[in-house]
Amino acid sequence: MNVFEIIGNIFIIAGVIFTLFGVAGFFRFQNFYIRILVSSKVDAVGMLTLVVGLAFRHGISFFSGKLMLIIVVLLILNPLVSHIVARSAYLSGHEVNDPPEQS
Amino acid sequence: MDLLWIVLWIMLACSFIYLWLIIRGPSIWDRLLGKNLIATKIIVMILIFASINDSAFLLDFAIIYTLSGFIGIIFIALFLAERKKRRNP
Amino acid sequence: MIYAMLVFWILTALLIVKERRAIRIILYFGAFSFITAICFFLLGSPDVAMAEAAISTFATIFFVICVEKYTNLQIDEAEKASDRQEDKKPLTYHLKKFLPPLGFTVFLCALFIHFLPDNTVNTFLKDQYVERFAFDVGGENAVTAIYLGYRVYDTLFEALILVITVVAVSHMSWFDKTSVADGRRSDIQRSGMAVFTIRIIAPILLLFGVYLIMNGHISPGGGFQGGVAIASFFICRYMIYNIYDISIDKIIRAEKAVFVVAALIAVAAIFLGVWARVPAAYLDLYQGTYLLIMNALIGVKVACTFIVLFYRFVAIERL
Amino acid sequence: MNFDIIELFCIAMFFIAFFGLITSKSMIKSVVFMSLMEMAVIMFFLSIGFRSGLFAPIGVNMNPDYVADPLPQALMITAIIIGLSVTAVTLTMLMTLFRKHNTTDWEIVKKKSAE
Amino acid sequence: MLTYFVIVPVLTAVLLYLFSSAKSGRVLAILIQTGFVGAAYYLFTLSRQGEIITSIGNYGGILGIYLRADNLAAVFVLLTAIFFLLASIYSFREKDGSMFWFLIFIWQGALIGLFLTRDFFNVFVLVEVVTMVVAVLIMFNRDTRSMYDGMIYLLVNITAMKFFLFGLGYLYRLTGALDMATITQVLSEADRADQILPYALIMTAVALKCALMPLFSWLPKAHGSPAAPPAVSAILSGLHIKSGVYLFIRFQDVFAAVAATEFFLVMGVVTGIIGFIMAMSQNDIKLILAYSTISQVGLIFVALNIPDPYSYVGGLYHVINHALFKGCLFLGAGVITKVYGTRDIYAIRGVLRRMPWIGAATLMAVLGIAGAPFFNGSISKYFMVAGAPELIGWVMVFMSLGTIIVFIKYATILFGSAPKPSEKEYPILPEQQFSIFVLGLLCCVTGILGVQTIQFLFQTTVYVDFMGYLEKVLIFFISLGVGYLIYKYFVKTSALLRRVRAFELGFREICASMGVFFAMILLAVGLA
Repeated sequence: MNVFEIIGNIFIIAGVIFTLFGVAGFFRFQNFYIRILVSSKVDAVGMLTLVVGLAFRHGISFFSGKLMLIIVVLLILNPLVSHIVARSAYLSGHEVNDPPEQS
Repeated sequence: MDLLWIVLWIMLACSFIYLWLIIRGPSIWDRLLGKNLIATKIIVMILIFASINDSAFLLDFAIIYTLSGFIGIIFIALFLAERKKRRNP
Repeated sequence: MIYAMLVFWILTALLIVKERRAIRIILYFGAFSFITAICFFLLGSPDVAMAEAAISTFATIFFVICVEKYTNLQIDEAEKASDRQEDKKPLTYHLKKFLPPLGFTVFLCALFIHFLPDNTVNTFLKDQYVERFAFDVGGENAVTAIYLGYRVYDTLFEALILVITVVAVSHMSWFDKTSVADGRRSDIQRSGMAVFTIRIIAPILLLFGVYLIMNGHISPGGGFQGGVAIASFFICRYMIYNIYDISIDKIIRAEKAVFVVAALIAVAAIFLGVWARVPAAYLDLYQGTYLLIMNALIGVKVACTFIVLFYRFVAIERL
Repeated sequence: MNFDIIELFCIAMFFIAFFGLITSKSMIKSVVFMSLMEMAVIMFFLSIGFRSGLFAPIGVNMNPDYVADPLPQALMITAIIIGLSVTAVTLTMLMTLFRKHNTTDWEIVKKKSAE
Repeated sequence: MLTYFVIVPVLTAVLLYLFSSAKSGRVLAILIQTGFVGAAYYLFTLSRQGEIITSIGNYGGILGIYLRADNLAAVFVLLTAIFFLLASIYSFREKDGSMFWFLIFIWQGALIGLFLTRDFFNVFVLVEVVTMVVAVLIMFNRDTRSMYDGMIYLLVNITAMKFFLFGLGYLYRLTGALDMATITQVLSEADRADQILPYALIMTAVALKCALMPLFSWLPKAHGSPAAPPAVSAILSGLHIKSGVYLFIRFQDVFAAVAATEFFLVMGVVTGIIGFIMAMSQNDIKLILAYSTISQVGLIFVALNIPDPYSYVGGLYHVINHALFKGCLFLGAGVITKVYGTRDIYAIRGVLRRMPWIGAATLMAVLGIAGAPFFNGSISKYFMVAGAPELIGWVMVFMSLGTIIVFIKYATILFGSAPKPSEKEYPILPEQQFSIFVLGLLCCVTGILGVQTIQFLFQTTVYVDFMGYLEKVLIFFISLGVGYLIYKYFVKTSALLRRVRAFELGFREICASMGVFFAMILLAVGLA
């Protein structure tokens, strides 16, 4: 087991912990806006860390290059999705404080 | 190898938990959020799977999955933003 | 792994059965497609999984436009009211309603399982394909080799179905105009952040589609998947500019022309059995060129089809 | 009996979809269930001869014992494309019918069409 | 060589859509159709010397797709070519031209592909193509009713093809092949228990294509859809339904070990009887013809499932005859409804006087379908009954009695005094008269030269026993009399029939009946 792999494993474990925090956040909060903040932000971080860990495990190779591309795409798209969902909820009149509308 | 398999199963468990978010709701946005979260979990699972098999071409699938899945969700969310206006114009 | 995923799969389907509200059904359907794609992937078929992942986006978008534009508009309130009424009714009412079809289905299922054949899998054709495709058709992807080489006849009809679909979708709809290139903007309010980010993503998508097409014969992917990815680029384009400036008429004609060219090339290269007459020294070159050209043509064709379908549906949304 | 578990899942899905088809009133639901039925069949095709540890049929000089069957995959790409075309055409018809009858309920549409 | 019979129409279709104006396009279309008849005839003469097999790509083994033209396939191709030529002549001035020709040519190509192919998955793909094309053609004029009909047609057929695909999966797992000849060979050595499930699944789909009994309800909707172009209804009823019969014949051969002939014989009888009862009850002339198609398909199924060469040939000949007279009737009905502006059978009178040519052709077709002596129906019915056991023979006579009643009802539109022509007279186009009259004449010719035609088409020498034929003539006249009495005192006044008329299954019920049929066939084969 070389250094890269150890670093990778540490990253992966960190990512898993972040992801689990995201799950906890989803249980902890009931309001949609808080939930989207907690879940998706923590989730995005956890996911990125995990992928970085995977890239470390493989060292410098074609595989890692492709993983980098995926990291870029995820980095751009994942927050965007959260943003769009929250925005469209807000625009269509999902009240910030009230109990959520049934639909 | 063992670590990756454990992570794989944890991710699977997470996606099952998020299925609960999709089921319970209560609003449609929660469901969209749940769909998004499941998608991310599945992408991680694909990546880990590709890493276990050490085959780079499986990553192509992850890329197209990410791109098209997220674009679909974004389009739906953009589209649903107009609901209120459409209902009472 | 695959079994856990399949449990997930069945659960989503049961959700769809249970649900009454149309828009939720569509969301569940989206999740269902995601899970289907990963199951395909785990079954060792990345090509099919890619096709499913790329296509499910389009399917979900079509469904959402259809549902949001129509079923929600007037019936939503009535639907809610009837939902509430249904919920109030006693359990026996629901049982009476659902027990006969459920019993019938279970009966059929039991019959099916009773007569399940218990033969071993016959791998006669598989062995031959896996051993010979590299010589007969070339490339490294056996799936591409089969659908562009051995069974290109089927693929032509599949492309033909797409042609018919385009014609049908533009003919069947009450909304007659085939061309919506009037430069009007959609009502959807744009978000600056979304526009900015999608601008970064869109070229990646386009590039990736081209990559899938070009590498179709040596890695998973190919004409269909790449074509759909390129068409997704146009979804991005639509989300950035919110504008209908694509001349659908021209795309329809281009699609048909591409189909003709692809059919002629297939006839010339495969139906006449040319590959058997090509000198061995040039066989690799010939096969590589053929696969590349066919993948590209099919990619363009599929992309055209999906662009037309997407713009048709979005144009309906605008009405 | 010599069947595998994936096959049972596919059969279950097939009949869930069948149940949906014979009970759902809404046209949209019918279209969705047709899709589910198709997915069940596609899954079944891909599971033919599958056991864990098989790889995708991509590469040179492969041993048939270690790769998945390429033929069903090639066929199923066709089936998926056909499925989407059918969905698109059906949804277009559905919207046109909705415009005429203002409903997507099978019974009401049938009654109104007969007039 | 055979691939060109499929590729040429398809490419023609797309090129016509791309490059032509409406006028030159239709002239070109007719020319190509004419040439195609010649090519089909050439293929037929070739196939008389032996089976023609084309391997696509020459890949060796069963790796590629094979097309084959044996005698049966060649006859069907010839029939398709002739039929499409006449239908094209009929709809020479169809509006929305380029679109119409595009769909018609694709339909033709796909149907011929269906007749020629030897590959199971190819069958699936082609059936999907055909289904899509037909759905669009049914809805060609986009009115409300035909929209619903087309949607039902599309959804039901696609759902049935899911059953087919599932069965194909089991078949592939069992045999490891998709080629019909290879599968036949493997299945003849395989365990019978393994074949039951694929057989049941595939036959459910095929039976739906042929509109056997519990699965018939989509057919009148599709074939009798009021606004569909008459040529489309004619091709659907005359030819398209035969693609199902053709597949049935093929698949019965493939699954020789489990083929449930008795089951299909019984289903054929039930279909025939219910079909003519439904047809009797209708008042819409297109719907009468559509339901009568169901009863005729039932008759054909009975004949094909009797293990006797005479009945088999009679059934095949009836397939062709049915194409001829049903095509003639549907095309005629198209003109008649246009001229009279109504589809109500009691409102139309005096067609013979108003449109002598079309009236005469319709009369010939009616005589043909009723089995009058010297018309084609009588020959095929004679052979069907000649090979059948006593009991089934009488059942068939009963079924043709039903047909006679239905067509007595239909023939009433021919006689009587024509109403005064209204101001906006619909012009009776000469090309429409021509194609209808040719079809009517063919009914007569294939009747008089029946034995020779059978020999020419199927290379089977058959003999008509003079006394037996005379007996059939006698039976015909007796049933004509009985039929007239029943028509006069029962059909016209019955309240029961009025209730039958309103009977119509929705989509969910059709799906459920698909399940019922599946269970029935599974039990019939499994318990045998």
